[in-house]
Amino acid sequence: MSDNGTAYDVAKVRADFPLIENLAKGAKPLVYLDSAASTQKPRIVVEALSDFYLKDYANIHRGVHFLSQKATDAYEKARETARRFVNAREAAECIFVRNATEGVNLVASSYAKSRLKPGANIVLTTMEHHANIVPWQMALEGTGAELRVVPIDSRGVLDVEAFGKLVDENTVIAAFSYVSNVLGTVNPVKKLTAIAHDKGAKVLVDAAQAAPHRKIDVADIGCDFLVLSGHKIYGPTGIGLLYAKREILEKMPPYQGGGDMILTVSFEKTTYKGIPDRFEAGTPHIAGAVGMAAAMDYMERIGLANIEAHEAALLSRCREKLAPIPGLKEIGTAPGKAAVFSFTLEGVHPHDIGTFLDADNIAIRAGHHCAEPLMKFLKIPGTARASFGMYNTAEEVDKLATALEKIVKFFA
Amino acid sequence: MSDNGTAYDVAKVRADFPLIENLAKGAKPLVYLDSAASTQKPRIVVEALSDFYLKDYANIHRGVHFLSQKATDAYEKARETARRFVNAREAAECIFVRNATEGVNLVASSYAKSRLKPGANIVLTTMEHHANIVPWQMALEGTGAELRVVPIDSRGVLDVEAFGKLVDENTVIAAFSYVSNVLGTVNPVKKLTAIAHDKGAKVLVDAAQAAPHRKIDVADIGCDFLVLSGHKIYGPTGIGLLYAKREILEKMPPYQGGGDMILTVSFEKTTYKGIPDRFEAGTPHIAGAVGMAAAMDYMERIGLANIEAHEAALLSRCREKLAPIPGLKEIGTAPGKAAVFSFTLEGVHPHDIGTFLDADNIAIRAGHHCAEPLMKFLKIPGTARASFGMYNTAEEVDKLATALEKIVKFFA
Amino acid sequence: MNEMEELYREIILDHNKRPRNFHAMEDATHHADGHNPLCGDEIEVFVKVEGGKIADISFQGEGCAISKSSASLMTSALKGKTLDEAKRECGIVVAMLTGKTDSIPDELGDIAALQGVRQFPARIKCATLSWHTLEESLQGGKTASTE
Amino acid sequence: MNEMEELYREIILDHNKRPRNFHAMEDATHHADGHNPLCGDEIEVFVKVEGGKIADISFQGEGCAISKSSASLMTSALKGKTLDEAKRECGIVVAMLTGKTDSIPDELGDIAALQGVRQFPARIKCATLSWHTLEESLQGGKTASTE
Ligand SMILES: Cc1ncc(COP(=O)(O)O)c(C=O)c1O
Ligand SMILES: Cc1ncc(COP(=O)(O)O)c(C=O)c1O
Repeated sequence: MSDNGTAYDVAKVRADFPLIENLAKGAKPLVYLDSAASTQKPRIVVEALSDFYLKDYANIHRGVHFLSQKATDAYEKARETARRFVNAREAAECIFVRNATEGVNLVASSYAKSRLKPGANIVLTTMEHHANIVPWQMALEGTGAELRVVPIDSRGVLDVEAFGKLVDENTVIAAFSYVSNVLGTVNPVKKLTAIAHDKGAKVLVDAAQAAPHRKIDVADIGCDFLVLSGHKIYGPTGIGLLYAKREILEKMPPYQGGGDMILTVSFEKTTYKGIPDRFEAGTPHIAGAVGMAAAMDYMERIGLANIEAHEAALLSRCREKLAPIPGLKEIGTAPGKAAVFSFTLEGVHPHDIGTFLDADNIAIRAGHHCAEPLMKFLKIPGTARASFGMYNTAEEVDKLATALEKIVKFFA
Repeated sequence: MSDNGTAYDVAKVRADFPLIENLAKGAKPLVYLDSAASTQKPRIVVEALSDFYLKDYANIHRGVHFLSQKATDAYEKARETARRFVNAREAAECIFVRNATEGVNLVASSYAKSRLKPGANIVLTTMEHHANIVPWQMALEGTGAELRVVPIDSRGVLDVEAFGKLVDENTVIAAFSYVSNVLGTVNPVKKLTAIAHDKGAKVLVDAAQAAPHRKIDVADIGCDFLVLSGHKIYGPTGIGLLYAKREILEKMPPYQGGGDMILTVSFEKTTYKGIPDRFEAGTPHIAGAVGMAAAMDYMERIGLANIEAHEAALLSRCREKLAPIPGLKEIGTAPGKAAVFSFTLEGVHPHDIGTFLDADNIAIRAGHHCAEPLMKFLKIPGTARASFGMYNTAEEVDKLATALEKIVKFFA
Repeated sequence: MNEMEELYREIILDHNKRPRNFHAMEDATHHADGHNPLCGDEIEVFVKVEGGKIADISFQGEGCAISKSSASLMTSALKGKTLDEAKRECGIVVAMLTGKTDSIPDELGDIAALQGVRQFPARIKCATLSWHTLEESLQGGKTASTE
Repeated sequence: MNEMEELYREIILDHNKRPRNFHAMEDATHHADGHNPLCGDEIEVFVKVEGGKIADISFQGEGCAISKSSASLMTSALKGKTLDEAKRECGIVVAMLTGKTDSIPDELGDIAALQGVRQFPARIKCATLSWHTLEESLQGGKTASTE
């Protein structure tokens, strides 16, 4: 049942996604199981982009003319939509960035860097995506501060107790993913945030893989920063969101300099605007913000609880159908995990699985999934990963199972 | 005559721009004279975006499946188009960024910052856009290095001799605009580059306002860096180009960290990919690159020489029609200037001009145009600016003249 | 009246051409700079407070017809008022200009001429600039911005 | 043959299951690490050069069927060859794999089984990895001969 009481009809949802519909009708129907890398786009998002460019387009914040006013209104309305989507207190706490990666970089550079002194530390977890590792390493470089890594168990469950010990009074930021892009693990972000706050540490939540699957509520989590990517929530490329608390943002120096973020410029002295403008230098991705807002609206209309329930059913079926396949091992078995299914096949390298499935028109991803430290911990070179979106069906899961059985025979 | 021997037909060009066509047909036909802020989009660019999302979309560089391959091919083909557009030696010298502003920030942060020591200097000009001022100020902060500003004369012509004196052996970078967004001045970028190189300084050319109007040729200019914005060359928002010479890029540390830019990651040590990947962290604006390439293709098909000639004719007519208006003063009278027409009206503030013209459905821009130091030099609070694109017509210029005459009467 | 005549009423045009109290003030007790980054308008407001009253008030700076006439109207209206009255009036005017209230109280007098700005969202900040700057100066602040 | 059988020929599957020369080498004169960041394949190539000839060659590491069999085929083919012959063969194989040439010289022998990869752009780097690593090791062999 959907949020508003109607049954979830995956056929209807699929009809909203032209690429899914059209490629499914081909001679070899495409089965797209790579939504964790990026989601396909509903027609309504693509139309929002076209409509904006063809009817309301102009640069924002600058012109006195009505087109510019219209475009500015659309852009700021998108910010309000983003606010609602993550349940921030005010739109000014929502900064438009290129992607989740840029969000982390902005925080690492403008917030953390100046606070990283010898004795200070940053706390990450073993399961982080490179986007939530490399920016911190770059910020740490040459500071004498320390990187601490919270371990996980063999199921992919975070060691909360160890987290509580690693975070201390010298922790500048604890940064962790809400949902792991490899294991599907859903971390107890609210609890982790409370623990970190108890020690006086700030918290960044990488919600890149959570936002496609569940309601994000920064007020409930209590985190200081949260990042997500538009392209992973059925929106356009080149746009993402950094949420941060007003009182923190206000004290942060700008990240990039340029037009639209300054109050006054002279060669002697330049002063900056308040938030959010200070963090959006130059002409922003106006259409991207509008498109991401359309995607957020769409997800809310379908209902986040519906999406979560539908994907949970797909994950169950996937487990059930794939478990009997000889040599197949599910990687990541945390209770309540999200619809990201990583696995290995004995004697068959993930990359070969990927190629085989592609020949059967099943798109999955194979490799380290930008999580090399996790692979090292798991002592595997990579996994094959089937990841689900709101448009996937039980039949597609069955096709995956059938194809995998063929592969096992081929390499036997 | 166009590059391929057919006459330039502005009516045909207009037909390519749905917003221009549709709004021109309204009860009060829109006259869009704000292309220097951002250009409108031809249908073909919007369709390139839609087609990409609806037919070929997937994340790039990562998947073994055919959609991902198709998307990767489209993205790298866009890079090759960008290479051709600016005449770089190789596609790897073309980095996709958000906009010109981000291009300057990347260079200021990754190239200049580490070289700014006491005694060192950066050379800019009086006519720069904030995008080519603030990033340098941010990089200079706390380094003890110096900012030098090359003067201009009352026409808006750069003092090349002074440039030659201000640039010295301690100059890290000389950064200047190709075309001024306020004055229309076309700077002698090739000559300036040669002068700077003689002193051993590197050169960044801000081509944000040149790229819409004329052929960009980095091989001919010889510059080390060049930036431009997609949204100003009839392309999408959220995408721009940083050109840089391979030998310089190769020595530059990454700007942002994340996925897609690393070779190996471990918590102990991370190594980075070569160019251009090292500078494109996270999922890039794939559709934006494809859309900007479509815009570049379109401009080349119309012919850059044709666009330049058409706009020069519009500028002449503008001068001719506006010169007789009492109290009107053209700001920026450099010989051979581009189709950017700034002016003031005695006794009428630019902002009031903008509102009046808007009431007549003529979209111009009023204010400091993100060039406050230039305004201070000119001792004016701002200008009204009519800027032309390939779709503007002589009749539109005449409408501007008529409307301005009305304003003069109103405020008399 | 067409929309331009509605925005630029006679009173506005008059105050724009002949701004009242348009000068610096040496012995001001309160002073603030106002800045509208959108259009570059810059204004300085000077106030001399004596015995809880605005004994004198003036402004100078660069601005469009709306911001200049708004400042001129403001100084004309507030001279001689008590601080409480002035602050109250600031609140009423800003509420009117930003469309927070529909009614135009009679007490506003000439200032009501600014109401046309409500139809021009891009210009509202021009009209509120001097009022925000005055509020800032009375609070002891140095700069106000309408970004 | 369907495209999968074309890519994963018997010879490939055989070398994947039973890779030849799949071990480290203590007394190697040349050595390099190869890395394919796309799929995470990692390979180490060891070469013992004696009298201008490849006296011994081996590899180890993690990789897909294509990269593993390619390395295995390479070591089998090059053992005993002169350095010039080996370098020439590297060039020929890489040209074949990357589609720079259409012809498959007879001299390639079993290595020709790798040709199916040309239809799979995403996999070409898997097939060329060991060859590039060998080239790297031989180029570095001169300056790193004291290790
Ligand atoms: C000369 C010049 N440089 C740089 C820029 C910055 O462009 P963007 O806002 O697209 O980064 C502009 C845009 O107004 C410009 O006119
Ligand atoms: C958990 C996680 N964090 C961050 C990212 C980075 O996202 P983007 O590439 O859109 O910046 C990803 C994407 O793969 C991810 O899965």
